[in-house]
Amino acid sequence: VDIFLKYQEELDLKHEKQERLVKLSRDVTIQSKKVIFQIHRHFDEKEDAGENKNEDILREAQQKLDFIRSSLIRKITEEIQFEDVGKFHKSYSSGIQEYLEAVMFLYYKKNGRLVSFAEVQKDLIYSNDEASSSDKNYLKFPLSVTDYVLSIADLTGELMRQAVTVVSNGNTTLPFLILHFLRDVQTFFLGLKSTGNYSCKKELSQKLSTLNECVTKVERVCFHIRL
Amino acid sequence: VDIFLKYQEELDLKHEKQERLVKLSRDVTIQSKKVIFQIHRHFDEKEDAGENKNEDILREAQQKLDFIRSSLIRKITEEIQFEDVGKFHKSYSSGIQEYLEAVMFLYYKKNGRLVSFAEVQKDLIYSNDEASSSDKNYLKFPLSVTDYVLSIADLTGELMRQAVTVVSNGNTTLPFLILHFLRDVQTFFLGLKSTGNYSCKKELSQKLSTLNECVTKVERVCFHIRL
Amino acid sequence: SIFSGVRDSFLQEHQKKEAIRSVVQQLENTSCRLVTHFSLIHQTPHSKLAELCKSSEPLLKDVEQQLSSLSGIIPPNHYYKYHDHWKCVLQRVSFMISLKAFLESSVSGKTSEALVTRESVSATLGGFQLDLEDYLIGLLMLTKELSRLSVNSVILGDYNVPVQILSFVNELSSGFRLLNLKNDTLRRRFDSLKYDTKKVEEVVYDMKI
Amino acid sequence: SIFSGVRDSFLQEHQKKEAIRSVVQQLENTSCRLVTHFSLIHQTPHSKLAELCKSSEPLLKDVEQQLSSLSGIIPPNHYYKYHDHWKCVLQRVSFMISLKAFLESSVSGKTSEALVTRESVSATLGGFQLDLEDYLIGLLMLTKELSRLSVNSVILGDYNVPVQILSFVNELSSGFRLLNLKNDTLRRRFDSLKYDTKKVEEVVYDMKI
Amino acid sequence: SIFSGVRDSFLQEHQKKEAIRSVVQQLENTSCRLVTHFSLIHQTPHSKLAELCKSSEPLLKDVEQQLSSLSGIIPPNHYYKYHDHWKCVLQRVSFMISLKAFLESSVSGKTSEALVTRESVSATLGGFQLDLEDYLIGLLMLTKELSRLSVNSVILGDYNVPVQILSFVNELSSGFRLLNLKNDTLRRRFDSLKYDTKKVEEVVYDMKI
Amino acid sequence: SIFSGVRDSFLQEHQKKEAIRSVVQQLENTSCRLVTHFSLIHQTPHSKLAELCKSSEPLLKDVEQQLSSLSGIIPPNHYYKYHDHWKCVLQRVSFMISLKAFLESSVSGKTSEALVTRESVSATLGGFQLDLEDYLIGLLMLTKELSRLSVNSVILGDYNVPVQILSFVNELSSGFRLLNLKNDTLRRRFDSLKYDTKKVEEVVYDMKI
Repeated sequence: VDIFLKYQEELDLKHEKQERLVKLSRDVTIQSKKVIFQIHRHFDEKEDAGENKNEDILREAQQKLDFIRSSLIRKITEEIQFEDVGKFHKSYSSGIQEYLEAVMFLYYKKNGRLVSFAEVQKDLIYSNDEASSSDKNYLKFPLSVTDYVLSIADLTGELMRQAVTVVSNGNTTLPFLILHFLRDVQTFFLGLKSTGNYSCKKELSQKLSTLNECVTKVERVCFHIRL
Repeated sequence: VDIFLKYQEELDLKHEKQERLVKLSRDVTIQSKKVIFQIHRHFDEKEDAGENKNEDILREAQQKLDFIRSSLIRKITEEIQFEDVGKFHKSYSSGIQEYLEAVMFLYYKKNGRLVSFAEVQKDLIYSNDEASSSDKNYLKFPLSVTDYVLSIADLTGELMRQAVTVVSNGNTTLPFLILHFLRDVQTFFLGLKSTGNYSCKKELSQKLSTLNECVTKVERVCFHIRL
Repeated sequence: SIFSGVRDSFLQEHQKKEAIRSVVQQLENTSCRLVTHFSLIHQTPHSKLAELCKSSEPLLKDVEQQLSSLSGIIPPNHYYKYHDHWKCVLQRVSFMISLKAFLESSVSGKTSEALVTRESVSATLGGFQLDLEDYLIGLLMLTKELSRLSVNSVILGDYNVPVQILSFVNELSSGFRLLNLKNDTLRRRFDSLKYDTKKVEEVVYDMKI
Repeated sequence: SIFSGVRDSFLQEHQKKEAIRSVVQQLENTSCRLVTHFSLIHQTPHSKLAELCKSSEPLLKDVEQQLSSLSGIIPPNHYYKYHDHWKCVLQRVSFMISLKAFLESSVSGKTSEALVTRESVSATLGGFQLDLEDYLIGLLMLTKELSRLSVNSVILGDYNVPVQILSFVNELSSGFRLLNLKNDTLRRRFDSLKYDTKKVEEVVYDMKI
Repeated sequence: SIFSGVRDSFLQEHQKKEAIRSVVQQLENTSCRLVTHFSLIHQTPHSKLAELCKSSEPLLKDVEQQLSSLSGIIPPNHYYKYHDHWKCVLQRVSFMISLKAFLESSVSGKTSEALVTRESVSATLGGFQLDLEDYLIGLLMLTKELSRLSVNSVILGDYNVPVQILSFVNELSSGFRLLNLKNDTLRRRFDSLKYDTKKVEEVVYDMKI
Repeated sequence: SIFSGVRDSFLQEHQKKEAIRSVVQQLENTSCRLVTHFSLIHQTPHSKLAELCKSSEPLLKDVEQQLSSLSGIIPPNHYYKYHDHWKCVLQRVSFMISLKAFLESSVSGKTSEALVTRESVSATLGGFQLDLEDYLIGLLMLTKELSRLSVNSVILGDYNVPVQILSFVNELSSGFRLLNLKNDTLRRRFDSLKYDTKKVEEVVYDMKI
């Protein structure tokens, strides 16, 4: 029976770590959603609201994302640094996806294109200030390609909402840009499907069908502009 | 639009009547369940607990059933006396089934056999003391054969429980009688099934499978007695 | 024995249901033909609508006859025991009859006759009993069809029809708002009435501009 | 037009399905009567089992005839198109035939004939095609029934039957374990075979004690 | 023993299913590439549609070849036993072929060729058997795509296409209404045809205004 | 482009999963053979159990080899990324190894070796990582099997075995009670441990009488 005491300890440690990660992940989700709403508010303004004000809002959003990264996600990274990749993935992936969506949304707003996987991953490498681990002077969050891809699908929902909003403010250019971008994403997802039995088949299929709906909605918007 | 005022009244009256019937039906269910528990308590006693005490309990159960009949079910009958049969059936059928189960259980306990449909229906005819309806001097609750049959299936569950209880009190005769009865019911249900696409197919199928389980359980009880 | 009597009741019940099912299937075929017939309204100019309505009457006669067979099977006061069997088809037929009434009033200009009453539908059905909720659901199916008709009337150049539809749909809406609906089928369909009304309003608004 | 041809196909298809459904319903009634008939084994002493089996044969003749009508309706090559219609009833009938074989071997003592083959079941069905999985599911239904019979044999005082059943069920178990079952219906039912076996073992165990 | 024979059957069955699955997976990849290819119609001006159709033909050749491999695996008479494996992908491919036919007729102006027949689809598939319902579901997928195309044609400035689409969709609608659909997949998809038609009507309406 | 890099990652991932699936399928076949092998314990007298255990070792060697292939595919520190693929089969193999250990201790009388540790199971698997929960589930499968063995040992006349089993199962129960289980698979299986224990107690009680 003694051996079960060891098992007890191992199970308890795992459950506790899961619990902490789930909590951190939830915080990441909440904070990231706030950033997304903030950017949306920005689009609610008239296009000519003044460059300065817009820049302020974007800068603020960027600061919040920096904070999420340097505090919450860093804590997650520390929790899992000595763990097998994937062991706790389920506990934190929903938060990470929301974070990625916010990053992508802001980046699109600033640069009009998609942020690359490498760029997002680069931001999630931390210098390690703990003396103990002298052999490795940095900490790296193990970003999953699947999370990155699923976040792209979520991003399209935000952009669709944006297209609908700006048109009622008289902006008739942006919806066409967004439509173009969404179609690229659509083609990419269709391409993924035809490379075969890709991972996370079911999730991707769901996302693809909501993506198709988003495209259709933006098409309606563009149709009414054109008429 | 005036015509909709009439529709409004008709709908409201129907909903209110449904509401009253559902409440009455619930009361019937609760009271009937109490009767069933009471009879069960009776079986919990040792077989030699004394004729008198047993008779008291059965008499009390009978009185309670009489009360349900003369008050609650009578009220239901009055509610639906001028209505189409079936219009409100869904609202009160669960209560009636529970009542029938209690009647059958008590009757089985007293006479060792199943009470007939005609006997139960006979008890649900009331003298009409309202002067207005001079052409019809009685009120009849429209008992449905389906409700009667479904209640038989429920009865087998009570008898199974009884078989398990009495054996632990040393009664080794009753389980065999009950087994015999349950098998008759089982044959009857199987026969119903083979008469073709009978009504309430799904409900009966469910009841039949729990009935089969009851039979199997009583068989186990008899098996252990025999060994 | 006790059991054999019950078994006989079940057998009779079974036979009655089979008879009902058979008539209802015929009804469904006829109602299908009615729907096909009236689906032409979206391509028919206003001047020919009267003819379209007229030529639907033989089908309605068939419905009447089939319902009369049905009445012969149902025992007195047992309408609701078997209601589930014909509920759907009756809603659809009621929808068709109220559509016909609307179209005829649109042609004749007698707007007071646009909304057919439940009694009147039941009369067209040869007096077959029509549950209030089934009649109301038929009306909600009608508003959905009319919202589509308002669009197609414009395509056909009949600019008066959408205005008639809007007035009719508004009247129905105020009627339905009087009812205390529970959370059931009727309620859900009523919610889509709001959407249909909005659509018609947009069409009339677009025409004004 | 294209669609009038399609319509004809649909009508024919519909009629074929109705014809199949009608025969299958008769089959279901007969199979129900078979099940009712064999449900008596739990109350029948061993000495009367031969008679019980014998008297089931007219019903099996009915099954054969009904399957022959069915064969007349199914176009060649379309067995699997409509398979779902008769799958269940055929599994049950196959179960009944294998139960009969087991009982007869139990009476005669010829244990080598306890397990009936698929070919033999199909022959009893007048040569009607029997899918391998349906036959196997029939066998798994049999083990469930036999586990119950092992209990009731003891009640009837037939102490030899549970031992025969245990040996038969063990044979079946090792047979099924040879198959590499996927996660499907068959697999799930096979899991209940383990449970049935355990129950028979406990009966034999209780008798030993 | 009986079971070693059963085991062999199971192994063969398993291998056959694996072989089918493997070919069907290739088919799915090709059909996915077809869908991706034709998803470009929403961004392609009318003048370039002929080219887009032309360049899809190598992919259709691949489909034909893969279906020919599939035919080699399915034993005669067992089409419907494994039908569920390729049903979906065949519906999608049939949809693609009927989309191509519509687009080509739109370019050439031969409206009589807009609707491709089942025989013609089957011929494009190298004669592979195509179930009637699968062909029809393919057509219903087409109307959904066309309702979207009617919107995008306006964006591209091709104002004639929505009118062609409306006429085609109306033709299909009347065709489908001829069929007496039961409450199954086809029926549910048919309901969405009504919705698609409505959308195309609104597009044509918006253009009129 | 941004997208093409992602697509390559997905393709590689896909290939890795296919490779894993293929090895896991082999593992499943071997584990199936192991289960069939050890299912004989219920019919094998105690004197022959040592032999039965011995002759299972070539199969365990196969498992070891297949797991070694598996290790070659999984990148370092990515065990849990693909854990779902082999979880089930590993639980079953772990169950088999702990069953073997129990049987050997029962034969040799060294009760201290009845319960094999996780490290020891992992060693038998050639050092392949074994998740704690999978090991524990394997133990719960073992207690279920042993409760059945206790019945069959009595049938075989091995009256000592049930006593050994009871002592072992009691030890396991107190062990499991130490764990703080969440409402998951482990918890549900642990609930059935109580039932198994009761069954063994009844057997031992019956023997005492």
